[in-house]
Order: sequence, then structure tokens, then C-alpha cells
Amino acid sequence: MIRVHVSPDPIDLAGEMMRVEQGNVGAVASFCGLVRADDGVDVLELEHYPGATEAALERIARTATERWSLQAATIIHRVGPMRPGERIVLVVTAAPHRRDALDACAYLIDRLKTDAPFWKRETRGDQASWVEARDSDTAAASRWQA
Amino acid sequence: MIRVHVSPDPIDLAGEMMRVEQGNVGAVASFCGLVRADDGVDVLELEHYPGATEAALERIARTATERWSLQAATIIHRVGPMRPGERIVLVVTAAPHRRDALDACAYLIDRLKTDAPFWKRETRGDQASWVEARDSDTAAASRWQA
Amino acid sequence: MTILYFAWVRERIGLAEEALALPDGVASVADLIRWLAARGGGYAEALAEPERLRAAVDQNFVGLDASVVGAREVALFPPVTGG
Amino acid sequence: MTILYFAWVRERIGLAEEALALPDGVASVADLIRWLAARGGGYAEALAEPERLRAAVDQNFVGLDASVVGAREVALFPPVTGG
Repeated sequence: MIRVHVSPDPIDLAGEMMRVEQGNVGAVASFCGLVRADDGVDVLELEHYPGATEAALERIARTATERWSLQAATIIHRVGPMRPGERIVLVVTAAPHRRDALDACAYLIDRLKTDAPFWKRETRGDQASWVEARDSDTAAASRWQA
Repeated sequence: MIRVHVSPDPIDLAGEMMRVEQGNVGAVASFCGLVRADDGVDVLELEHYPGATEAALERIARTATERWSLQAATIIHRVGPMRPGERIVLVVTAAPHRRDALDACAYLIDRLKTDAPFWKRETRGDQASWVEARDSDTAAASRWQA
Repeated sequence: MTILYFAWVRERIGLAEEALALPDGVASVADLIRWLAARGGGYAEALAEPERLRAAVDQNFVGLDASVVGAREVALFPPVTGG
Repeated sequence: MTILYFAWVRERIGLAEEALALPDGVASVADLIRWLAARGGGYAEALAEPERLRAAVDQNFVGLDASVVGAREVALFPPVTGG
């Protein structure tokens, strides 16, 4: 019911969404983050901390299942190099009722932004730079503090 | 950029989700409601008010695009008879940033529940009954009042 | 004027739609409901409790105090339950 | 003890991972950072501002005051930016 996957492979959006429709699900919510090109990014590279990453994602997903009535919580995160338009991350939640699915979905992506060991590096032409952590992400995550 | 579709055909989840990934999208959020079987429902039938339904859905979607910075707002609603496990409704939002996509997605489904002329009839064996409107839906919609 | 009925209003009246000429004195949706209910039978059964009904005039959702004068289409139905 | 470096910490030090025996007196993550920075070069460049660093001890995310005594694996990295 919890599914966590970190891989350099492209994210199979349709497959992951349909996977959680099994069983007696009433509501499925999803969030997908994609590489944007508007600031001239050619390549976005995701580095992570193997082992610790998966453990962190499972902890986030498990916390969501304790807080909301969920039938599924999926977190798929791509790592390695990717191009504008490609999917970086997908979270999917399934629940009997919509409020649980929607709130848990927002929780998973907010938490993932601050609590999982991923680092983004952007390349524009021959310039590479590490993305700075944003205060707005910390604020978004902290609104879930009970 | 606004897409509204009401039809007796099954909802093409994958097609609708991928459709909004065009352009320079950074965040896609979705909500899908499915027919649940747990209370013994054999068939759920959705009646609607042709013409007025589409207009109501477009109004809801347009309001979302005025309130959040969106690149796409999609509402697909199935009508006619459907079976447990089938999709009733799909809303998808695309935006440069995740908060806009997530909040607008929740808004669309909350508003749709109270502001669009659909009526659900459940059949269990040879017993049919109209679903009663729920106060919790009115409360969920009213939390978006500015 | 075209009158549309949906969901259990339609089922109890036994009609999805009908064309009617309103008499003088039927100015609001509430007046229309009262006038139709007075026909008895399925109408009385469907329309006995106006507080359980919602309406649209020319496809705009309105309160029961809204005017129906000059409208082309009035719809009567229960609270919506989509999504 | 295995020390792991990620993102620009890794780049500046020029290593993803190394095995080190800590001297007496290196008890906390902050001690470890100070001790490594004193090596100069890429270490000094990567670790000059401890307030910009985060750490994990045996894959648990901790504050810089956390103990490293007896740890098998310590990771040093910038604030995370996934999702």
C-alpha cells in the first residue's frame, strides 16, 4: 500500500496512477513535478543519498498513512540527468474520501521537498549551478506540523 | 487551456494527464473520483443538465484560472450508468508552481460538488435511490469563499 | 416556457420536460412550484417541499424567489450530487 | 568511519566518500566539520560555513550538535532541494 521508488528511469505516470485504483478506492489524488525550461535550463540533474533516500520517503509515506485514512501512498522520484518537460517526481494517494486523498497528496510533496536527501543541479549552456533551498519550502512543510 | 468535457464514455486518465504536460509546465495536480462498491452499489448512474452542466464547469474552471496562476484546468465528468471501480470525474491542473496546481485542483473538485448540475442514483440489487446532498460538501466548497 | 425536471423531481412527475404557458400571478420560481404542485398526483408528490428543491432560470442557478417572468427555460431539481 | 559528501560539498572536496579514523576530541558533527575544514584546500572551501551544512549520522538526519561517536557513516551536504 506504500510504494516508494527512486530510479534514473522515466516516471510511468499512467502506470503508477492506475496501480492505486485497485481495490475499493473512491478518490485518487496526484502531484507531478516536471523540469521547466523557462529560465534557460538545458539539463537538470538530481543527486541523492542512496539508501537514506528510500528510508526518508518511506518514513514520509508512513506518516501520511497514520495521519489520513489512505488506501495507497506512492512516491516515485527520478534521479540523474533529465531534460525540460520530463517528470522529476510523482506522488499519488488513494483513499475512500477525497479530503484524505487531497490533503495527504499535498503533505507528501511538501514533506519530500524538505525531508528527503535530493539535490538539484541545473545546467544552462556550459554553466552548472546547485539549486538553493527555498524558505517557502520550509514554510510549506511546517504548516503540516500538528 | 480550459478544457471541460461531459460524456458517457470512460475517462481517459492517462490521455488527459499527459495533455496538460505540454508547454512549460512545472507542476501537475489531479483528482479522480471513482465508484466505490463497499456499500453494495451495483450501478451508479449520473444524470445531468445538458448545456447548463458544461457552462457551470467552465465557470468553475475560469474562476480557478483567475484565482491561481494556471497553465491548464481540465474537468472531465462522466454521465450515465457506471460500475464500481470506474472513474466518475477527473480534474487536472497545471501550473508553474506546485501550490497553485494543488490548491486549484482541490478548489475545482470542491466547487464541482456543489455548483454543477449532476445527480447520482445508486442501484443495489433491484433497489434504486438518489444520493442525498451532503452538508460536508457545502462546507468544503464554502472554505474557498474569499 | 419550457420546464425541465431532473432526478427524483423528474421521476415523480413522470416527465423530463414540458411546455407550459404560465397564468398571471406566477411570477417567481416559488409561485411556479406552488402552481405546479396544485395539479396534484406526481406534481404534488415531487413539489410538496419547496425547501428540498433548487432551480435554474435560463440555465442560471437561482433562489426560489427569483423571477420566471419572460424566461424561456426553467429547471426544477434536488440539490446536486456530482463529482 | 565512512564519511559521505553530497552536492557542492562533494564537488568542492572532490570526493564522494572516504574512510577516516577520527582523533580524540571529535565528538559531534560540528567537531568533525571543524576538523575536516582544517585540512585546507577543498575541505576548507566546502566546510567554511557550517551553518550552510546539514548532516546525517548512520542515515538519520541530525543537527550539527549530534554525536558522531561510534557512528559507522556520517554524511555532510547542503540543504536538500528535491521534489
